[in-house]
Amino acid sequence: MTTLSNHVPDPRLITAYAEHRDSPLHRVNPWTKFSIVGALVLAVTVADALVILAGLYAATLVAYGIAGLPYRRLGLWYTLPLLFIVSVAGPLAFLEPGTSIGGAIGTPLGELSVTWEGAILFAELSCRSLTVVTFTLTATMTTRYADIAYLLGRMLPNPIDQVALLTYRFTFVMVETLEDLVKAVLARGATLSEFWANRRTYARILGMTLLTAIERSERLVKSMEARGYDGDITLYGDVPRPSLRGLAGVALCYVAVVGYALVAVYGVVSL
Amino acid sequence: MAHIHLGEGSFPLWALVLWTLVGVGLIGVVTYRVRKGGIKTHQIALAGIGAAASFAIFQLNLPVWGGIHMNLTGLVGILAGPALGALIALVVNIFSAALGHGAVGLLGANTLVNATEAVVAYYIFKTLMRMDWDIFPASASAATIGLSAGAVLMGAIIVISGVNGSALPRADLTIAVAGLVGLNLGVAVIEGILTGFVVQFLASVRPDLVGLGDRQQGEEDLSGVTA
Amino acid sequence: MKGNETADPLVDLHCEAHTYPDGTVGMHDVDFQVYPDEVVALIGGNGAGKSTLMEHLNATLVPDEGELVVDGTPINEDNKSHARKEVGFVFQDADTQLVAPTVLDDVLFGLQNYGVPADEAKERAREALATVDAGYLEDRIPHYLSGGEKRLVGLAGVLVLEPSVIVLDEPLAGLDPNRSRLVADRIEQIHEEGISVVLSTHDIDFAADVADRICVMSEGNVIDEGTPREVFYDLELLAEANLHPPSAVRVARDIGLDIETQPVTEAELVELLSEDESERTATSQVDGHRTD
Amino acid sequence: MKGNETADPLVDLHCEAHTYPDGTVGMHDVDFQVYPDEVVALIGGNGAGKSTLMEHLNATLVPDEGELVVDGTPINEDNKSHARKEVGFVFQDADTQLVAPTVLDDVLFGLQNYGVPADEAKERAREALATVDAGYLEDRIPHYLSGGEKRLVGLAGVLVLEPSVIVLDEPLAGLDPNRSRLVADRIEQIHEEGISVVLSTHDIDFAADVADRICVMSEGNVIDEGTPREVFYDLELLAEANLHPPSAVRVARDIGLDIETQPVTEAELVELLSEDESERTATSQVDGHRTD
Ligand SMILES: Nc1ncnc2c1ncn2[C@@H]1O[C@H](COP(=O)(O)OP(=O)(O)OP(=O)(O)O)[C@@H](O)[C@H]1O
Ligand SMILES: Nc1ncnc2c1ncn2[C@@H]1O[C@H](COP(=O)(O)OP(=O)(O)OP(=O)(O)O)[C@@H](O)[C@H]1O
Ligand SMILES: [Mg+2]
Ligand SMILES: [Mg+2]
Repeated sequence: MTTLSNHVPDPRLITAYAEHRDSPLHRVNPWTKFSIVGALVLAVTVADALVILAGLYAATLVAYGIAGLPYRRLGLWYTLPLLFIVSVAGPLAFLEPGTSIGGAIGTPLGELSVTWEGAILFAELSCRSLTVVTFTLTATMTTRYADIAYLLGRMLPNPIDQVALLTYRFTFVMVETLEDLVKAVLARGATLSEFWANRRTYARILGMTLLTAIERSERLVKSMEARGYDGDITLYGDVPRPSLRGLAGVALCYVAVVGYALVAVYGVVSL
Repeated sequence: MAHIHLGEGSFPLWALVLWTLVGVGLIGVVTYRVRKGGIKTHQIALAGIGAAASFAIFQLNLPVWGGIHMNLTGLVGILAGPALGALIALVVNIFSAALGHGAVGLLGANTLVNATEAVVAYYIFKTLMRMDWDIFPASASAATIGLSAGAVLMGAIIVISGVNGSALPRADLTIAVAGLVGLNLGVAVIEGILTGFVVQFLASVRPDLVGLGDRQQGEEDLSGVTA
Repeated sequence: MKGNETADPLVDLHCEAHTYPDGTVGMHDVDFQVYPDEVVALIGGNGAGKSTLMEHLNATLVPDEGELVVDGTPINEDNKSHARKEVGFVFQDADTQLVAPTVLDDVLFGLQNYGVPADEAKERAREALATVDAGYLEDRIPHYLSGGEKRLVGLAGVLVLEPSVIVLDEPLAGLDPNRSRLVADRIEQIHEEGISVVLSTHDIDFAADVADRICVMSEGNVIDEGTPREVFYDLELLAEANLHPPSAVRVARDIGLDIETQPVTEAELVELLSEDESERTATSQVDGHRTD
Repeated sequence: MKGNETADPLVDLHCEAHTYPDGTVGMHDVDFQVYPDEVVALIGGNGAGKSTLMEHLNATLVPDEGELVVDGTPINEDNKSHARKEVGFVFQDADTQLVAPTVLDDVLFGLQNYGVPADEAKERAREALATVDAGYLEDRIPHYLSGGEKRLVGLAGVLVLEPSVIVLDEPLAGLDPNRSRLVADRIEQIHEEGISVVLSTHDIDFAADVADRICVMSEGNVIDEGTPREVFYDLELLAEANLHPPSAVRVARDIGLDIETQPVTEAELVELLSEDESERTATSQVDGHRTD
């Protein structure tokens, strides 16, 4: 459906890749994959050399490819994360103290130009963000729906796990409700291409979406209580512990990140 | 969440740890309060589906400035109340991060910002309605103020943390961040107005939902909706 | 077969009125019983109160004034769970009924709420899925099921709790003929296992086919009840409830079939007409003025 | 009456395939035309692709590869509004279709989108509501209407745009017999006013009753089409599509009625059997061995 954004991953597509495809990454234990997300977050936070960051980013891109996932879509999905980087790092590229690259732009505030340091900072922040974005998507697109639900149920405290499980289940239903609403107004000649002129139509679509959600939750309460719900959805499904090899891999990642941080970044340990 | 999320790796390690702790603290308090009140099925159902709706709305591209996406956090706060609003903010952030939007490491910071938006919007809305404001200005202002509070908080978080790897002095960083916050305030106004229209619409089709019906008074109700 | 009305009722509802929060009176002055081993069909126009009545049977809704007795136990705030256990409910909206991430988890949902140990629960859940021929769905995500499959899983999730009564709101809504047949067959099977069934439907032919007893609702009230034959040949009553008789009854009436064995289901009509037909064929051969 | 197939089609869809975002192929290799002045019914099991096909007719969905021509104009990104104006669409789920605070506003919605001046728009909206006998609902909140009323308002909201084709997805879903009759009557009336109608339904008897042409879908494909008589007496075809024949056909077949005028609707069956019956009565009076 064209009206839903191309720039935000459709959960249905994500799940479809996880359920219907196969690749070496699909076979990696989910706990392992999500532990590696953690290691990557730590790595991009502590690493301060562009080469290292770019290397990490390149590695996640390769993993994404090995999982058989579509690069073209990844490009579209980068739009929003990149926007966030630009909005924070964009100004810094100019303001960062250092030698300027090429000519300066005259502005009422004085001369502005991108500095080498600013450009490098920009590149670093981009690599940081996109490394984790790429690998998180790789992980969610190669982990089965039920396994993700199980991880959510295990990692979050009650009642947040309950909320998260219901959200996961009903996201699909709500996306379809929204899509139906959009279809219905388009079928009667509404144009959604301009926001301000169509603000009321937007308000109605969004209002109906929330209303549907609220009414659905009223029905959901009935159906859960009819089966004796007492505030606890426990999942009997099971995601096995990672294999020894997986564990070793994860341990190695963390050791590498911490070691690198201690030696190269903070200089706590000198070799 | 109409606006900028903090991207992965923007902050140094100590800031990541700090905001995670603050976020955990906030959610801990909310969880404690919800648990203490006895977890009612209707709260869980509403929060679960409410978060799903907010997440679904995020899939819609709003054609402003070449396209923005919003979760309508202020609206969710007004409808679901402060406690559920905060939980919804957390859950939506978890799912967003899983889709590469926002950041895994900065879940704490991003949740803090969004929960603030929901909570502030809720209380302002309550207050303005008590002052007999009309539904549209009340909800539009509440959402705008809530979102602005979030934007300012986010600016503060960035300035306090400092950008990872940047040698820029805090004073200059503040200037850069002020621009960013300003931009976000613009989006807050748009989202606020949209929220106003949505609440107005909801009030016209289901007055009971937005506290206009004869709702129970007195009892401190954690959920905004009489489900 | 007619339910055993001499036995004590499994469910005995007396409801002076049920008023919804917005002031709508959903149902009033209703006395309704479910007896062991019967299939009761509720029919009536949109808004007649069928869903409202059914949701009272397991205390999802409670009367403004009145009483619900399940298996001899009067139900109050504290023992609602007794009603919920004995009276299983399959809602019309299959999508909101499935709450867990996989089919097996969903069937386990109720058992786990009642504290059944994991191993026993899994075994029972698999059995319940097998009962509705849906064992192969075990690992599937509810989102990817078809309407009929969702309905079956919803049914399994209730069956697994071994209720003595199962209530189904519009069990065939949105299903194609084959899936309808499948669900209808499962309902008959459940009945044969000794569980009483209460269902609502707009498909009069289905009601005629499946029910031992028909309750006709109109404006929040049960205006009459009886065997399908009693109800569906009472044209005045049906008109009052904005209903039409089943197609077999219409055909029988329209062709002026005025005979004692009033047909109600298609099968009965066919049997009756076949007798006629063979008779006629015989006759016409004698008469010699027809060539079939 | 059969649509005018010698005329140019109002809608001409050619679709190699339509793939949903998650990779499901909803429909493939379909060529579908709507001619002036006909009622086409799409039948087929759940997931057969009926909704997918219908949503292509007004460019709500577009083929991966293929073409939609409406009234001689090929539709592309820039003139979708032409398709939307000419082909009105009433969605199955009335709840996601009504988006305004009052019924009148909702009917006005489309007109406003096309920039019709307020006074004229109101007049036309009231007319459209009157056409479907729903004038009295004008000031109500759509959200609180009954299912049948919502369906009528949805219909009015599309009729008011004066399309040349109206597409209805499951127009009778969830309606009681009286409301079904009302909606079915409105559909016939719309047809009489010269508007072509395309509808999908699981109610085979309704399809037999209302359609000039039946398209049978299975697995994303139109596997056959023809007059009701052609389709409903082709038992192999129906079995392939997981469908059952209408009840009149079943009864006719089961009683071994092997006659040239194959009945398809209940009315036809009744007529046929009445002839028989009077004949039989006559015969039996002669034979003297029956007392009616
Ligand atoms: N949640 C509710 N709030 C207010 N009124 C309601 C609610 N649910 C039902 N009603 C009203 O109560 C009456 C009975 O509704 P009910 O849903 O029981 O009818 P039904 O026979 O099940 O109809 P249908 O065949 O359309 O499902 C109707 O007038 C309806 O509008
Ligand atoms: N939004 C969607 N995303 C993915 N797959 C879809 C979507 N909508 C439909 N499908 C799939 O496309 C196929 C055709 O579906 P469609 O809704 O057209 O069937 P239908 O004939 O209308 O069925 P029903 O009688 O149940 O309404 C099915 O396999 C369905 O699962
Ligand atoms: Mg009902
Ligand atoms: Mg369909």
